[in-house]
Amino acid sequence: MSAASPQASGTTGLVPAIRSLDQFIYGHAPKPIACGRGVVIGDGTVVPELNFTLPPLDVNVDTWPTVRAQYSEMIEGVCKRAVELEVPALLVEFETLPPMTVNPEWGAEITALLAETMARYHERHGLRSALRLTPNDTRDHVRPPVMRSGMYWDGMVKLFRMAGPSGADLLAIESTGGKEIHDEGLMNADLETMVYGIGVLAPRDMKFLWTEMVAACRETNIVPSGDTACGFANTAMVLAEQRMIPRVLAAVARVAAVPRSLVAYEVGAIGPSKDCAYEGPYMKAIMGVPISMEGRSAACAHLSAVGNIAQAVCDCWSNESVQNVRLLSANAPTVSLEQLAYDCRLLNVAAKTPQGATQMRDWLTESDAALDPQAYVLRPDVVLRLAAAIAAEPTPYLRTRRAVQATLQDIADAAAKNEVKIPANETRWIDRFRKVAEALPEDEDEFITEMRSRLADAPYLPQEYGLSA
Amino acid sequence: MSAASPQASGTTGLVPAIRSLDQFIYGHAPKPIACGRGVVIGDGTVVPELNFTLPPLDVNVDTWPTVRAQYSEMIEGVCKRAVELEVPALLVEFETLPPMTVNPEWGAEITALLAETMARYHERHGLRSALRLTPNDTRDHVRPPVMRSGMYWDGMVKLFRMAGPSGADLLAIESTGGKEIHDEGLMNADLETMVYGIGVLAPRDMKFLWTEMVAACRETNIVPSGDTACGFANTAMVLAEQRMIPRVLAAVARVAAVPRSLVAYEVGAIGPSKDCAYEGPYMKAIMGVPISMEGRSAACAHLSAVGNIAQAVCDCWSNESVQNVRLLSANAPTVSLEQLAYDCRLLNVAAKTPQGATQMRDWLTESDAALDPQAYVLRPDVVLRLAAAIAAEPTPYLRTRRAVQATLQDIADAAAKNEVKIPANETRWIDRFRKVAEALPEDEDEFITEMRSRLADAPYLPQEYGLSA
Amino acid sequence: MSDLQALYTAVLEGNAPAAKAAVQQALDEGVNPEELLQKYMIPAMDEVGRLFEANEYFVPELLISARAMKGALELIRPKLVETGAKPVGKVVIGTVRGDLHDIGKNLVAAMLEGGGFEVIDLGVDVSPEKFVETAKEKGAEIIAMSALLTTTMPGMKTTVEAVNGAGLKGKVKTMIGGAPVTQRYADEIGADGFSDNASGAVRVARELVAK
Amino acid sequence: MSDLQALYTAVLEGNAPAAKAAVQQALDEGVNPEELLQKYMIPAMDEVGRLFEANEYFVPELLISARAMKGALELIRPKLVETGAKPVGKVVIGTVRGDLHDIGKNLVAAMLEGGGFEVIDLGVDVSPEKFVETAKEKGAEIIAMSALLTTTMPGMKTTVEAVNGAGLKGKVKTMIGGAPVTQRYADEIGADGFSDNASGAVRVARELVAK
Ligand SMILES: [Zn+2]
Ligand SMILES: [Zn+2]
Ligand SMILES: [Zn+2]
Repeated sequence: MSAASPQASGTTGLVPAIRSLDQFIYGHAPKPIACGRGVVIGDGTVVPELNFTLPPLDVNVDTWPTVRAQYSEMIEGVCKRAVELEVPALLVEFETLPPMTVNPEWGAEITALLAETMARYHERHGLRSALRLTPNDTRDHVRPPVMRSGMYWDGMVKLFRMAGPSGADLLAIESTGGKEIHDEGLMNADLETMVYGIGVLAPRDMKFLWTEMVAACRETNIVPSGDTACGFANTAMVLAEQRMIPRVLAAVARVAAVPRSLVAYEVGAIGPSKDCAYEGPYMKAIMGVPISMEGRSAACAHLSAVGNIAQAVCDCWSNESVQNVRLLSANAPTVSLEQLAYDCRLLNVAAKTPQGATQMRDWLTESDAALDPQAYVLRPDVVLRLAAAIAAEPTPYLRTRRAVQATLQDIADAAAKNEVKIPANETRWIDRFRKVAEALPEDEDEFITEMRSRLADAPYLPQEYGLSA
Repeated sequence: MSAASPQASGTTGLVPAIRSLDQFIYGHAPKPIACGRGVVIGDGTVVPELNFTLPPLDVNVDTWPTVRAQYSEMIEGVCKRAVELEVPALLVEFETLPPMTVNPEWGAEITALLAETMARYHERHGLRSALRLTPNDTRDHVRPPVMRSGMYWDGMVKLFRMAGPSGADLLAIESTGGKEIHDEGLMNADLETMVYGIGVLAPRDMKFLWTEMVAACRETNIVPSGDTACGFANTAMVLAEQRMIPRVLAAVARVAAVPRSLVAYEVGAIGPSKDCAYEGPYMKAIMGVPISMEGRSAACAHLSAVGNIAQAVCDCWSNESVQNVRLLSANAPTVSLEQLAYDCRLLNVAAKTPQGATQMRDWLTESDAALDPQAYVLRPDVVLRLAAAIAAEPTPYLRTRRAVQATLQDIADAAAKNEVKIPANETRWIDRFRKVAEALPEDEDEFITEMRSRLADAPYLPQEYGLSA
Repeated sequence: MSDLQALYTAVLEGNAPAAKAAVQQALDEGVNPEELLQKYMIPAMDEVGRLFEANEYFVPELLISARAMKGALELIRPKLVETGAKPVGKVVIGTVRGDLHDIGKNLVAAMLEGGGFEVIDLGVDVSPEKFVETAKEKGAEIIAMSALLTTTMPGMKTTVEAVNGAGLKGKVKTMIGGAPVTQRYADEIGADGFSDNASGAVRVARELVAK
Repeated sequence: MSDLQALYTAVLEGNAPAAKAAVQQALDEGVNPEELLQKYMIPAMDEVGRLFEANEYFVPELLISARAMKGALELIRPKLVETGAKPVGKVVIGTVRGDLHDIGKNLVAAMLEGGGFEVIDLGVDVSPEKFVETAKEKGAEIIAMSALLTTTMPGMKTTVEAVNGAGLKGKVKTMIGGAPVTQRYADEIGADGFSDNASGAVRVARELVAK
């Protein structure tokens, strides 16, 4: 074992929290979370999670009053409509823009503005709500990225600690450690390089980063929620959607992200997972945490092949992100809130009986599962099967290796049984990938040595991941 | 009887085409329609209907190339994504902008551009599609509106006849005859004036207008589809949403629009009804025509209180309208298409069994029905009950009178049984409205005489509705 | 002695005959018309606005109060002129070019009349030139514009420019409203006032006249 | 006599060693390097582009072909210079200020290299000044800019303005791309070229150089 191996759970496998399909439904998680002003997540009711961002606008001292006015307009519009539509509760995510993490005071100021408005709507109209703050991971603003020191890291750490005092109820991040290598792997459909990025580097960074975040949350009494492999698997999803890489590779990238994203929960995060972490169902199955998901009503942010199936076992339902542009009816964030509210109503009505929830889940699943391998790997029964295989392994690297191998095997079997459609131009790729996957060494040190030599010129700093310089 | 009384079905009532709740489900209409390139509507599959419009942009000779480029970008984006998402069929609605009806050659040119693109996607990618052309009703560009002659009417008639030869498969309109009076009634919550606008004037105009439209469609071999009381009942819906008028009044305005919209089908239109005609379920119940509806995925165009229930018995599912603005993922029309495609997938998957369709319909219904009287009057069982009462009357005026009386009675009863929530500030209005409704005379001529004297100074021309000058 | 509280109530409840009768009686008894206006009628309309904004009144109730107010004002106005009191102000109102929506505009017009303004309603589809000419001709202090379409909003900008181009900047104030219009848009095009509802529009108009 | 069809196939299939070997043999046998380039290598890359646009090839296949092409070009380029043939062109490329996305930019850079261009890659977060200075210094014909965020797109406009401000209008052409970028935006800011995909970008760059 490498001295720098990051797993928190020691060297043994995990027993998944959910093992039966009957218990794998939306709205219910084994470990519900209470947060904010009367919000409970994962205890029977799916809650809308609304995210918004600025329209094209430079963020600087001169534009700051406009920036504040924009956020104020957005949160007012969203809270007002949430009251009118009588949502059971509202989760708002504020993802900072880079200048707001580099200058954490700015991020804190907008956090406070949002929290105050939400508190006012709670007081006056009884709107239950919680605010999730998601600072950017700005560490790749220098290239190669510097992960554990420097002004970018310092800004992030400062904002982690300011989150609670500013009014945030939950802390999250879309962390990027290992992405610089994974990107190279994706573009070249080079599975080995991808595994090195997401199975070796990323988990080491996750352990470092999330240990810090969990400590900050405990000190300030807020919820350490979750992370997302957005920079990895969603990059793959978007490239596949643009037909730049095979969909099969994007499906593999998704499941390969599971061990990396698990690390946050192993070191103390408790959920809900981030909306754009489509690996969420695996987190829910393995760790029992509630999850946030996004799909058809996040089309404003991503086109996707998993518009309905993404909803099958969600606990929060999100629009991912939308800019404050004017649509015919209202500003786009208000429009998103309305769509999410109706989506959640439908799920919650159906879930008045347990059979209703499984029926709705199965329809959401059947809608997409057979049309795309990325949808297939979100099929609840497939998730449970692959999650069990992944969790059985003791370390993030071995879990990633297993994820890649098992996913390719499962997709190949499903394709043979016509359970999932693989585009004609992709079939040749499955065999190529399987050969590479089967050849991944069992010994992590051996793999690291091999990859460090292969990637000697690659734009990353091994020491920033706790490897020798 | 007034000599100008417009009903086509003579002086007797109609027998509703759907009388049992079991037969009142989405995707299935008693009289399906085949149109365009392989599209069938109302025969078991719900089809997305996509509508788009220009971003803020003057339409004139100078901007014409930009206008064309915009429509070209929109239709390409939509068709491409429709192929990728494997929609069963695609209905596209092109609603002209006023200059394109005043200069019908312009409307025809864009129609041709859209039709050519859709034909290309059908040929190359097998995309089934049909194009619905909706010329504007421009007759109120002069005030008071001139309904039966003049340059605006001439432009409309010309475009009706150019629709088919330009490539449209269906013709529709959002006609406005009687709106000028109904608006006055709405703002003053004056039910008598509203009934005069929608129950006396509007049906006369519908008969005149739709006789012309049906003739144009028959000559050019395209489908005379349907109309919408948008200018009446959706104006009411928006005013209610902004808390300017009571929701109860908006609910009454909706049902009061039924007899007026029925006229189109009585003189030969065959559906699908227009998306924004939320009176559609009544058309389906009474005439058996397929209907297009819009709800949560039309939030880009209207906020509404009927986001899910609007879908309960739809045959096409629409986004109403969206401008070609850029969102984070793609242009807004492409985003709408994606949302509609996933919505339809879910409905169609659930409808693989008849029990599935009724189960889904009932969940969509339960989601909204009790929260707002406007949602309540779309409850399928309520629709069947009120539709039967309305259809039993022999003339549009008597149907409107009955619609108003029966709706108020039904809402009052439902409120008493806690089946629908009436806001505290509205309860006093129900009694006021009921008194007015009960006092409406049975004799139409008597009502006309009374209203003409009351509205002697109102901005409308009685002779434009076939009444004496 | 007349019961002036009855005047307040009559306006609040939109009882036009009662409001007129109360005013007439008070004037006959020699009550200062300025006092009637400032102490009873305007406070009543303010209360109507408050009830509307608190979602207790609906627009129809706003309108009948505005009509009661307008009727009463017609009796008072000549007396105010006699006493040399400054009239509240003149507003030219319309929906901008290319836009045919009039509900919102009509409502604001009615509320402004109820608020004591003299209102010249140009209807719908009004060109920038028409707005400016009329304002000049009638000596209006305010041009109020409505638009319901994002496509026609630019007509507001053109009208503001036309006001400035005619050398009326500062003399004739511009105010805008309508579904797609925002305070940000008002700032952007240099309009002097904005309101997203009809009773707010009266407040804005008063502020603009006071400036 | 060398089998030049093998050169075409080697580039098409992304077999770099085979491509190099084929070029070397042909050069040794005295085949005109211009002919190698125009009749075999560029047509092979064109076919790669076609296969990509027809959804048969994916980006990884584009990239290995571009690498095979690049390797082969390195052998040819000195000979081309000797014969006085005009080089294809120089491109300065980067992601605009404030934007840290590099996948798309890297892909275009690789394809341009595969297309025979000399590419100077400035990385991400590149200021307008940096683009212009480098283009001047290196004598580049094209500045190629990428942006993935609507918030950073204005950097493209600023850079186009900086090019014009430096008196380089028409001498240094600008081209843009990235998820939120459209032909309409290119027209609006006066950029000379636009492509929504990497193989199209090579075509655009060729056209700009030919102008
Ligand atoms: Zn993300
Ligand atoms: Zn409409
Ligand atoms: Zn419409």
